[in-house]
Amino acid sequence: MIWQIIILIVLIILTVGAAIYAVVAKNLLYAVVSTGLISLGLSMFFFILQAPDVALTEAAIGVALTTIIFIITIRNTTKYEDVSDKKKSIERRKND
Amino acid sequence: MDQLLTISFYGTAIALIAVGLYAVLAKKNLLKIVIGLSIIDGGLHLLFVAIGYVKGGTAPIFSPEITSNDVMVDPVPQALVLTAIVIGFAVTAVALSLVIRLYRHHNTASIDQIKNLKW
Amino acid sequence: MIKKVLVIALIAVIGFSLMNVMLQIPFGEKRETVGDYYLQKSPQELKVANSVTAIVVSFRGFDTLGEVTVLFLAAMSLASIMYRRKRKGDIEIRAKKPSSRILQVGAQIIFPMVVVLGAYVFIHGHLTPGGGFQGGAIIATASLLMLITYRKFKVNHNTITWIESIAGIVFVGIGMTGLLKGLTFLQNFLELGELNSLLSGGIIGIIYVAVGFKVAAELTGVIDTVLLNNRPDNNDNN
Amino acid sequence: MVISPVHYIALPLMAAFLIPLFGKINKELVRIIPGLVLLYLSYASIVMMNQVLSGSTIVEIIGGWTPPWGINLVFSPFSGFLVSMMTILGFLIWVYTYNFKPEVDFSQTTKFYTLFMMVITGAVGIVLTGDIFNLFVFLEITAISSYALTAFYRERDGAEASFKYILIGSFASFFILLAIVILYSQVGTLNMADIAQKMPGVNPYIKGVVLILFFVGFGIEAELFPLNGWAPDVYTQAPGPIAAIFSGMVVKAGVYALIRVIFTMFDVPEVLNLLLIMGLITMVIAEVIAVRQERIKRMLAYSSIGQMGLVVVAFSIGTKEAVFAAIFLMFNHAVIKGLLFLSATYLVYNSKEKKISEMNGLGKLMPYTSFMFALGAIAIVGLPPFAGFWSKLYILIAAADVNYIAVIAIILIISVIEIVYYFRVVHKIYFGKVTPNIDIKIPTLNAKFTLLVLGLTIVVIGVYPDLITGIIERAADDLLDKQNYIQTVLSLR
Repeated sequence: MIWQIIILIVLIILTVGAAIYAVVAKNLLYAVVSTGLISLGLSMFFFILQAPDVALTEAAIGVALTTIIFIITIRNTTKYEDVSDKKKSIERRKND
Repeated sequence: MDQLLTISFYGTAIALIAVGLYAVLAKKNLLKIVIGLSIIDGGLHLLFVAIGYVKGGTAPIFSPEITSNDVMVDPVPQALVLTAIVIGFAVTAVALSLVIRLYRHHNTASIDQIKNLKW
Repeated sequence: MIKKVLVIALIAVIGFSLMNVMLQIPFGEKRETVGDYYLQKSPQELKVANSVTAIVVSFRGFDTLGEVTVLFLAAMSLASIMYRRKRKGDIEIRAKKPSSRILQVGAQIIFPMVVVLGAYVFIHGHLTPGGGFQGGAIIATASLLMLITYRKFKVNHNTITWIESIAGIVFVGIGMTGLLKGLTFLQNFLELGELNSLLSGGIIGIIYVAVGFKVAAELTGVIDTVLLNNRPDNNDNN
Repeated sequence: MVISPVHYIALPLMAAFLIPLFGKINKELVRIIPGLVLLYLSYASIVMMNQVLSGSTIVEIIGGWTPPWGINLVFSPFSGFLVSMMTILGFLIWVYTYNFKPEVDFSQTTKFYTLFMMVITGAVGIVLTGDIFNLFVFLEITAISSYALTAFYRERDGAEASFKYILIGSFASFFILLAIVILYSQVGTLNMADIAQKMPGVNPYIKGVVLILFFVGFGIEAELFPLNGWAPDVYTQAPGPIAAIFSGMVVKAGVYALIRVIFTMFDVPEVLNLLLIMGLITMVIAEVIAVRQERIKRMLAYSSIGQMGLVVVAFSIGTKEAVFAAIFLMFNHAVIKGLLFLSATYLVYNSKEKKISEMNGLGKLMPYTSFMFALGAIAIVGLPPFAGFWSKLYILIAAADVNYIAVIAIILIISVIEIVYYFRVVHKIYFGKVTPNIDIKIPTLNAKFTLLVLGLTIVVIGVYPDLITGIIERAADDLLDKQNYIQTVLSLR
């Protein structure tokens, strides 16, 4: 029983934490990977709630395909949320 | 204990919806907005499955060992969520293709700078 | 800054009222729903072990037809939105750099295994968790692996179109066959077989296999369309 | 094969899956097949409408599972009327689009015609289905096709409008999905008739929340204020015929869903007051904004929103006469706004900005198209003897019956505003000075045919409104008779 509660709490922290990080992260690539983590957490939630079908779908579509499409989009656009971040990053690279 | 479980499942779902809403309403980056939409979607799906859960129930799959349906969770929300997940993916994919096209056209992904139309 | 505070306040109000509503719905309680009927009928009348599959394909099969259409439309919309005229000197490149030898060998080994896994998932959709959507998604992941590993790997669009169309027609055609036989749309007209055996459930198995192929083709098409468009275009500002 | 409501969904889907294959045989087939499908469906509508008007509602069960367990399609006088209107209008618009932009590539043409057909299928599905989650699925079919069609032209800002649409449309689907979740936990069923039957037992607090969620969700699709921010841009950026489809079908389907939910599923008459207020605000704001518009399509879009506000106002009065007038207006609006969008599209065919000032003096250069536009403009503001007059008159009579004096006053003021901005355009077309070296495009023959049919409909209905009022009366009766709906669907059990 106690283990179940601990697992549940860890899952909640993982999912909600990943969601918050996905929103605040400056680098969109991190944000997207974090979105994939949410799906992973959700998939485990579905498993706990006795919904293996949904868990499998979320794992296949949410974790794999959505993340991949996001990553491809980022590759075709930009990985910085703000233009200013991009400039900073270029400057940093120059200084190194 | 029951209260705790209620809060933990419903609460997680609502927390996800709230975080996603924040991303959609407050963020300027198109990709962040799409991420927000998919987070809200996830929260809604969790809410849906949680409503179908029955305490002590098993997954709604019959096997030679499990033949009676007394202790099964409600399968309908699960079937509906399957549909909803696929639809959510389709919408996300279309939204992302629009992001790519907007980026090509305007060379930016921030809605502050994409303002040919009124927002 | 003020906007952010306002947004947070709004979200707090929404979240609080939503929680308030949800607390009125007890968690984990047994309710009287149509689900009970489905749970009763799916092993007895449909001979399908997985009730979720029974609902997705038979009881609410019309939704699934709609869902497959949504994916089909999404693939088509994506291609329409990302469309650009072919020009001279266009090279179809998906991966920017050639991948390492290890990845190439690994992909060759893993690819058939993942495809078989996907096929297994949708063939056994009426017995175990999983089904057409999950299996199709798994196969699409396998083709993605090939696409990013091999620079020259090409998805044959002709094949995709054929698979997609035929699978779609099988789905609608089975539905129409029911109608032509004097039953209703999507009604079962085959032998039902034994519960928990592979050939059970009548049309459910066939439909789920068709859905599996269709979803795999569509998702592969989606990924391929998005991947292909990495040609930088500064002169395409029309 | 016996004609059944399933054909409305199954045949377009089959055609959509087949079109890529047919494209390999003959490139012309991808354009012809959607038209053939729509032609057959128009024929089926007429046959089934006759059947329904002489007999009783057709309820088609799917998968062999009777309601409330399976999904069912309901072809009642009300839904049947809307479906017939949509399919016939869809066929006419297909005729119009046939040679619309011949320079578009083959692969894009294929997609355009498939998406075109699927938008109509989705809207028809929303109207036909008797299951709330199925309605959601059809809503998504309509929405995704609309997103793609809005962004169809690369040279316009379609992508931006489409992204806006996707953002607001996603919110609509979130609200509807959430409402379905909560509702399912209370009634344990998804069939609309069964929900309506079980509704009195639901906790009133939750009932209110669900109703508001549905209201917001479908309100977005029905372009109610303040949820209509997407509409003007989408109408402006989408290809012309598609704008006609949006105003003639997609929005009508949204209104239908809203009305079906409020009138059939819920037993909360108080919500009609809310609906009335929202409708009035929508109408006033949209029409006032329309006056200031410089782009023709944007003006028509705001006018469309205003007219939908009027439809909602008429529905929310709630009496039989008012519902009758509302359905009549829905029909008139679909036809007239279709005519306006389709003729305006050719009037500003080659212009990039689509400004009203660019239409100056076209009355001499394009007499046919200009005449059709003027006809539509006169009809939509409600001048006799055209179709728009009757629906507006019936709404006013219905409002007078229940002593809604303020509503009557507002509608009359709005009509004056409409006259102002429509006649400004007509004046410019006929008496404006022609812009030098204007590049005009004379409509193709098939486009002229569509305009002629729509124009004739307006005139004929205007002179003999009795041709259609009988059917609409049946439709209004059907919508208000909730018990009959529940019984017809659930008696199959």
